[in-house]
Amino acid sequence: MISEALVVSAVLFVIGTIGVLTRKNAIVLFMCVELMLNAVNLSFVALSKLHGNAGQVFVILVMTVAAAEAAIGLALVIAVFRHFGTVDLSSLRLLKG
Amino acid sequence: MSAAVLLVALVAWPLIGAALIAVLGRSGEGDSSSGIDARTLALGVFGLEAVLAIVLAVSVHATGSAWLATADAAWIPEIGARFSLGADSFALVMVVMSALVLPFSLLATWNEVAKRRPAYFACLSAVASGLMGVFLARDLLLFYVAWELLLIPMYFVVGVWGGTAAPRAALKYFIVTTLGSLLMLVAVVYVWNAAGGISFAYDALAAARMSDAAARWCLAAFLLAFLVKAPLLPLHSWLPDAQREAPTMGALALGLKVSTFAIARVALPLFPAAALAEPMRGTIVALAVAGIIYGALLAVVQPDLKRLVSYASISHVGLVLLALFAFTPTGAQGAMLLMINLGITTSALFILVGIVGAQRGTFAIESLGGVATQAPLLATAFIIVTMSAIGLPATNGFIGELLSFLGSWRVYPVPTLVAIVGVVLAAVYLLSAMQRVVFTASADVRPFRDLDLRQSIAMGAFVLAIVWLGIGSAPMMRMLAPAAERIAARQLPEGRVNFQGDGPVALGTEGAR
Amino acid sequence: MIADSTTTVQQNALLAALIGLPALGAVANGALAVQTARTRTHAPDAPAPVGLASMLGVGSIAAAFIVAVLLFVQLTSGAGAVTAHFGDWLVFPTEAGRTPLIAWDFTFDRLSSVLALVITGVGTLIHVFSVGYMNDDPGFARYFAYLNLFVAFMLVLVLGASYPVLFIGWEGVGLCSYLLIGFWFGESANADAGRKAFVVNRIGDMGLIAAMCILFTQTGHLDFAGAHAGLSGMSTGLITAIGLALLLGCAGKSAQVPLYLWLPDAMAGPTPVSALIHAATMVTAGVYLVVRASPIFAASPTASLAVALIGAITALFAASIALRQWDIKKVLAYSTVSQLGYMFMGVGVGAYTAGVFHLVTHAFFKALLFLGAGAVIHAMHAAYHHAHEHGDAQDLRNMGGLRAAMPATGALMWIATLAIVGIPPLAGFFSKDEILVSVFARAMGSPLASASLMGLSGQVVLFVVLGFGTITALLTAIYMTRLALLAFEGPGRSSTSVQQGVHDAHGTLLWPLVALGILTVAGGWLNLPALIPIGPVGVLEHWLEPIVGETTRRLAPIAALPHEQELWITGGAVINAIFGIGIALWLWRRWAPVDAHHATPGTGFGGLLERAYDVDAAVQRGLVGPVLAFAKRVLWGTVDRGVDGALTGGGGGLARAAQWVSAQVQVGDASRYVWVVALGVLGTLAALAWRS
Amino acid sequence: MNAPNVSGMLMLILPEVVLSVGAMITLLLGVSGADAGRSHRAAMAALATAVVGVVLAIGMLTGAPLAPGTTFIANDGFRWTLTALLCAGTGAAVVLTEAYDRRAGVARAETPALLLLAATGMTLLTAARDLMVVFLGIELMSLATYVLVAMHRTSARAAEAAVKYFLLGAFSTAFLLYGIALVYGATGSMQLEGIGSAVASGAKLPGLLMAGVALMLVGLAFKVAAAPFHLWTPDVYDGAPTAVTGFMAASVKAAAFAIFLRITAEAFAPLLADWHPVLWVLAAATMVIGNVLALGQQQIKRVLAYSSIAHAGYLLVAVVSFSAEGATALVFYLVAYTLATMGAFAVLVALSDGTDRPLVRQDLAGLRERHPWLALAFAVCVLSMLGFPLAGGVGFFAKWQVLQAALQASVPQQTLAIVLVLSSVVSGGYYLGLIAPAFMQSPVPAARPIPAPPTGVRAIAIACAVVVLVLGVLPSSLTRLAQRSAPSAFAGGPTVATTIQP
Repeated sequence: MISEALVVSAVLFVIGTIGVLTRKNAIVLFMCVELMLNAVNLSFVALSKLHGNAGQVFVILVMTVAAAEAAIGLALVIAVFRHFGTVDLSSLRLLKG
Repeated sequence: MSAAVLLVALVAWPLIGAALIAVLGRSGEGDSSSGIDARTLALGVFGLEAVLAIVLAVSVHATGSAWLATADAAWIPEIGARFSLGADSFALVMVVMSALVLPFSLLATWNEVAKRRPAYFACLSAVASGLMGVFLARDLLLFYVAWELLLIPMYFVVGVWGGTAAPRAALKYFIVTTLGSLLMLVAVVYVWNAAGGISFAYDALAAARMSDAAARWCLAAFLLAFLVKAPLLPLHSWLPDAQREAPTMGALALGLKVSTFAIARVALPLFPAAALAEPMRGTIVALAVAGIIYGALLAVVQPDLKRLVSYASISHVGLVLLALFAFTPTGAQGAMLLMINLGITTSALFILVGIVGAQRGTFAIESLGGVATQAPLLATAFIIVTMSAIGLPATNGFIGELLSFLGSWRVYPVPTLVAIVGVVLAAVYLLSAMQRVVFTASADVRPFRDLDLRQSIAMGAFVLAIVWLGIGSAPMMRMLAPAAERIAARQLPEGRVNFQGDGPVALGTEGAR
Repeated sequence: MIADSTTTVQQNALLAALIGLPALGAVANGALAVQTARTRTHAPDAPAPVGLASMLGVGSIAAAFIVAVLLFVQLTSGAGAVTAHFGDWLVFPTEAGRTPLIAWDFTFDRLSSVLALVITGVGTLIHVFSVGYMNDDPGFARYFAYLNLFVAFMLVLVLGASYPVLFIGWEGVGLCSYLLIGFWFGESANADAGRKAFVVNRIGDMGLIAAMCILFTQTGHLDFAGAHAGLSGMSTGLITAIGLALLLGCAGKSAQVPLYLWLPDAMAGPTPVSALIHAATMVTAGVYLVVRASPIFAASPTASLAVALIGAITALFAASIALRQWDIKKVLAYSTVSQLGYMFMGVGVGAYTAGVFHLVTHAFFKALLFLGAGAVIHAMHAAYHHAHEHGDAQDLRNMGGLRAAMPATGALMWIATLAIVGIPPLAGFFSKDEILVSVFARAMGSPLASASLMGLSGQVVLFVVLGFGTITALLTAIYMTRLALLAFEGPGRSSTSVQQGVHDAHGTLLWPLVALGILTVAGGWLNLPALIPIGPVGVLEHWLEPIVGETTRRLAPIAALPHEQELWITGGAVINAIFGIGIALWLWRRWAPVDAHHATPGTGFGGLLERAYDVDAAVQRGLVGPVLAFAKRVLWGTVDRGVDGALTGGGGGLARAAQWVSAQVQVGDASRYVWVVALGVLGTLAALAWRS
Repeated sequence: MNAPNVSGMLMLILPEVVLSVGAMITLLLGVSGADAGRSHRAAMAALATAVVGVVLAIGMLTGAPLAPGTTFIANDGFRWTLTALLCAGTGAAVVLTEAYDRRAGVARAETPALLLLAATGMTLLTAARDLMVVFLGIELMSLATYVLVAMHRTSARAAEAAVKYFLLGAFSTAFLLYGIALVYGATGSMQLEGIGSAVASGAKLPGLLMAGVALMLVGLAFKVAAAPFHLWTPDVYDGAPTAVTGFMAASVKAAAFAIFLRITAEAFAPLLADWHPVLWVLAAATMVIGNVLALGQQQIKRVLAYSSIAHAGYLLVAVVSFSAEGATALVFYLVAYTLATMGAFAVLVALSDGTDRPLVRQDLAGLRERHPWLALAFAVCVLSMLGFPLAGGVGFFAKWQVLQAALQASVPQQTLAIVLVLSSVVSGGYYLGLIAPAFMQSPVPAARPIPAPPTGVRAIAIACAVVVLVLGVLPSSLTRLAQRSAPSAFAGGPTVATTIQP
């Protein structure tokens, strides 16, 4: 049961990673990162079955942090949109070289 | 004053002086701010330094022991570094020579630098401190710090007060020498670690247990640092550029033979066995000899007077290295004398070249001329200094050359022969240059100013040194002899006298055979 | 080295004065010269301090001569050699731990006494001559400063008791020669000639340094006594090497083939300089050194043969060139080279006394010839100046018939000419004859004849030397007679106004010539051969016996030469000389030259001789030019700037490469950066997976 | 697990409490009172808080012998030294950001508050011995920094930098988190100590553990900007407000290294042989890439960004050496590096004209004539980064410590040492490229007049330079401090490192 959960978690994590790698839209990218975080959460939950409840506590922590992260991230995306009129990451090329 | 106080003062005073000059100095005529003329201040700083050096020289007695004077204090106990200074006879002579060259050079170049004089002389003063540190350090970390201390102020001297291409030349100087010194830093750490990581004293480090390979690599790192700065072919190309661009005092400070001193003082004693190992020793000798000819040939075809002097000094360094790496007492003595005398002669040459160039606004040999008819004192000084650089007997330039030849012939006859050829070439380029500068009617209608009083005093001192050391340096040589024997003795395999394998040369006692 | 116990304080002081007086004169005149030049920067026409300068200059040398005579008298009175110790010079350790010294030791022995007397004696005469000759020169004081300095260094050379001290004088006279050749540096050719002299001499000096290196390495000594004592244990090969190295040095200083090139050019200096330095004293230093180092040469017949052969080649070669020179000083210059070759022949075959003898007589008559030529040039120059004409005052083609205008000079020049040609009983006859006889005697059987040089048997070499010497004597007779005829006899070839302007010298320009003329006539009495006992026989030989007697005997003939053979050679030489004079007269009557303006350069072999076999041009094209081009194009242009370019270009290239790389990687697109991160993750995972 | 009482616990996290409370007060000050002075008052409050943090940390260091910490909060010299350093850095950053923002006309109270919050996260990182605390600290620090980068709302460059930083940061945090999860799964512990002992006794799931270690290393490497995880650094440093860049380059990096060292020392020590090659490669690559790529840059901030990457490489050498000496070197180096970086950035802040136009080398031209003391301070700090003795002050001894650690490691790291010095030679090129225009060129007239730099900024620049110089002559005190500050995990000597294969 645990190993299945871990596999699912790993698959989810990889899906999220692939999303990050292939998408250019900042919001979508961020969503993919969130997916990765949640994939980890799944692992934690599964592992706490093995090792006690520390993992579950961690999940709560991660969710809290992710929420804060989301707030900041979305605010930053808005700021970018204001300046660039787009949230396509490949269009953000003021800083390079 | 005790010797220890003098040693510390020799190193510390120029740094204090640098601060004094920077804070109190005034740029000179055009500067309305309050303060003392920076040149006067600098003269005071250098002058006191020279006095300190002379007092030290007079107060110690050549007892034959390795260290004539020492000073020692805790510095960084955590890693065993000490503020430890010491002078043997060789270091002492180098200290006196450098400390005397500086104030007289300042006198001779009194008006050369016009902008930002306080900073200029502060930098030079810091250089002086670095020089003294290198000569007097008895602690490898202190030595390293002093060695690097030379670099930054010199970088500024070349870059800020140099000619149009100066920043580039200064950068090249910095990068090339840093390359060497940072690799040396690794070796310093390595040796220190191998010796237990508790002391940087030369003697303690020399006793470090290291594998042969490690010792060779470390020696290579040390030598690289020193040879880059010496400079040895093919690492030399920064020197002509830097000396060409630098103001006179900078150029001559670059020409003081710090690096070859460091080889004799630091690199060889630390790794006595590795220094004998081939192929390193042979490579250095080969490069040194190649450098003698190469520097000379390049000097022959140089259209620029200042570069010519620079290439000449590259040629001379080759001889110093050849004599040093022969590891014979005679050769070591010759190398030491060369270092001392080249410091004097090259400095004097740079000063004269600076005086001539400043008046004509160019260093192009083709455009110079007319000194002999219009400036007899300058011409006389020029002739005498040139003769010293050529190595005319009875000038200081000769004694070192002769002993170097005598000392290295035993071990390296063929390279020595090639080196002797370099002596011929020295006459070619220096006489050609002198002829062009001194013995031609000037195409320039502007009258040539002769040496003024300050310059006359300075050049008088240099000429005096050239002649006196050429004929009367026996006391100094007697003093240096134990140091020369130490340098060579460390390098000699136990019980062997002759390296060539054709049996020891039986010199016997006085008068035998 | 400790001073000889027999040397008294007074002798020490005399020796110090001998060297010190000219040196002080040099310093004083130098100060005077600087002072004059500085005054002249304000007042360009300020006169030279002729009186004071000549007093200092001549006075110091004359005083030195007196000191030399005093020392000489002491020496003749039976006192041993005077060795003065003026402190230590070089102190250094060696392998054995012993600390050798090279001391300021000077020896006034029988050999150096001869040289010192010649140097100061002839030197005084030439200094006196210079007072008149250089009278109008603005650099009068500077001239005497150099000249005095030269004498001081020359004395150091001959008095020094060790090779390094000798070397001081050796190079010091080179310096003075350099300064004096280029004395009129306003013309760059003069300064170039000076530099050439110095550089060529330095090539020779390499040999001297190398010889010192070997000697020191092998014996641990560099003083003459110690080093020569140490020879006994050395292999002949090493001794030969030392000898050959010394020969290189001597060939440089004494203008032997192939290093003779500088001497003809050295005529660019003032004529008294040519007389003193480039005829009488400095150029004979090589001969002196061979004699001084005779223990080395005596121990190596091969090296001695090389000396003799080089001397013979030089003698013949230079004499042939002298045949077709038009510049009066050039003729004399090549003549000097040739006569130096003669001296080398003498000392090469181990006839050291003969070499020194010829050195001395040559100093007399060649100084006379040069000073006479100087007087002629001075007169011609003044005449041209007076007549407002431009012409070469040194070209023989512009002269002719001068004896009428300058009877005293002409007569003295004729005496000197006959002396060098070898007409008895003038000085040159005896000294040249002795050399030829010595060569012949040794060729007939001696250690030299049984040795070999480069595979040639010594006997062959010696006969070649003898042959060359004989031909040279013939050629000498021809070109010297030609010179005298062209200059003094026949009709004048310059314009009438010039001819009328020529007057005989007087005062300081004349009486040194007279003195030299007397010496030229009487000099032969110094060392009369037993064959012609018109006075005390072999004075010089006896005098030098303690110095070179032993070494001479080591190379001496196995059997003494029968008297009749010696007579044949002597007679033959005289006939040879007279024959040469005859040829010259015959030629002179057939081909009277035209004046320099209308002359055309010679063609064919004559032209080649006129251009001195084109050796200068060949050296320039074949050696100097290529080396300079190599240094300039390859070393400077390609290698040095290449290394530098690689360094700075490498730095710049690295910066550019860095810029390019970061432009490729740091594209600004974060959606690409994530790929790099992902690849890094994969790499790290792979690395750790591989580890476990 | 020992369970200290509540007041003991509070004492252990007192600096964090102080900093976070200070942040709140700062915010409150920022929204109250008249508009003109409130941002300034807020900054002052933040500065005071930072100073209190420094004082507290020093008090802990110099006071009674440290009680053992808990299994999740350390109470050792390492923590307090770095806490003091980070609080000092934060204080400096407060002053610099205030001056910078004021010049740009965007001074607000949020900036100092965010700095304090970031500082809270950073100080937590110095203390964290539990992966949960690690995560909390990292996120607290990172989230605050994301916002700080974007604080200049009128600047498109800042916005771009912030969003890049944020997305890449979040991405890498995901890896770190996953790594934590896997390590937790393999060892059953969140505490570094527990992980360590579990690993030492042989992990039950080696594959899981290795993957976890790998992912955690990646996450940490990203935070310290080790190559090839450095790509964000030049862009973000370039776009962020200059003062914030300084804060990131100095303090954020220091905090990341603090936790990097503690995790490797306490949790992963038994696996040294496994991760050592990875970090070795990272260190070498980071040094070379940072130094070489910096050569090609024209903009000063990008040069310093690459330079900070190179320094991360040097610091990684200290980590790789994995010994008490290495830890000492790390602490020593962080102090020296923070001083030099803050000093240099203070000068850049003084030179900025209030727009977000990037500074190029030409902007430094003639600095010596305009502001001689700032020019000197700048030169000293830059030379210190170069590791030059005396003129570069303590920077030399920092390099010395790293080299010493590398060569004294149980398996000496000569190759890394040589890579270090050779890449340092390259760094001479760009460091002098910064100094040369300041001293060897004449000033070019600025497009916009640059007002005189505020006293605070000057004071920071000069103070940093002076401390650098003084420590450069007398490094003993700092050396002793750094020696005392090695994490207790190394107390047992270098035995942990014996498993490295050369």
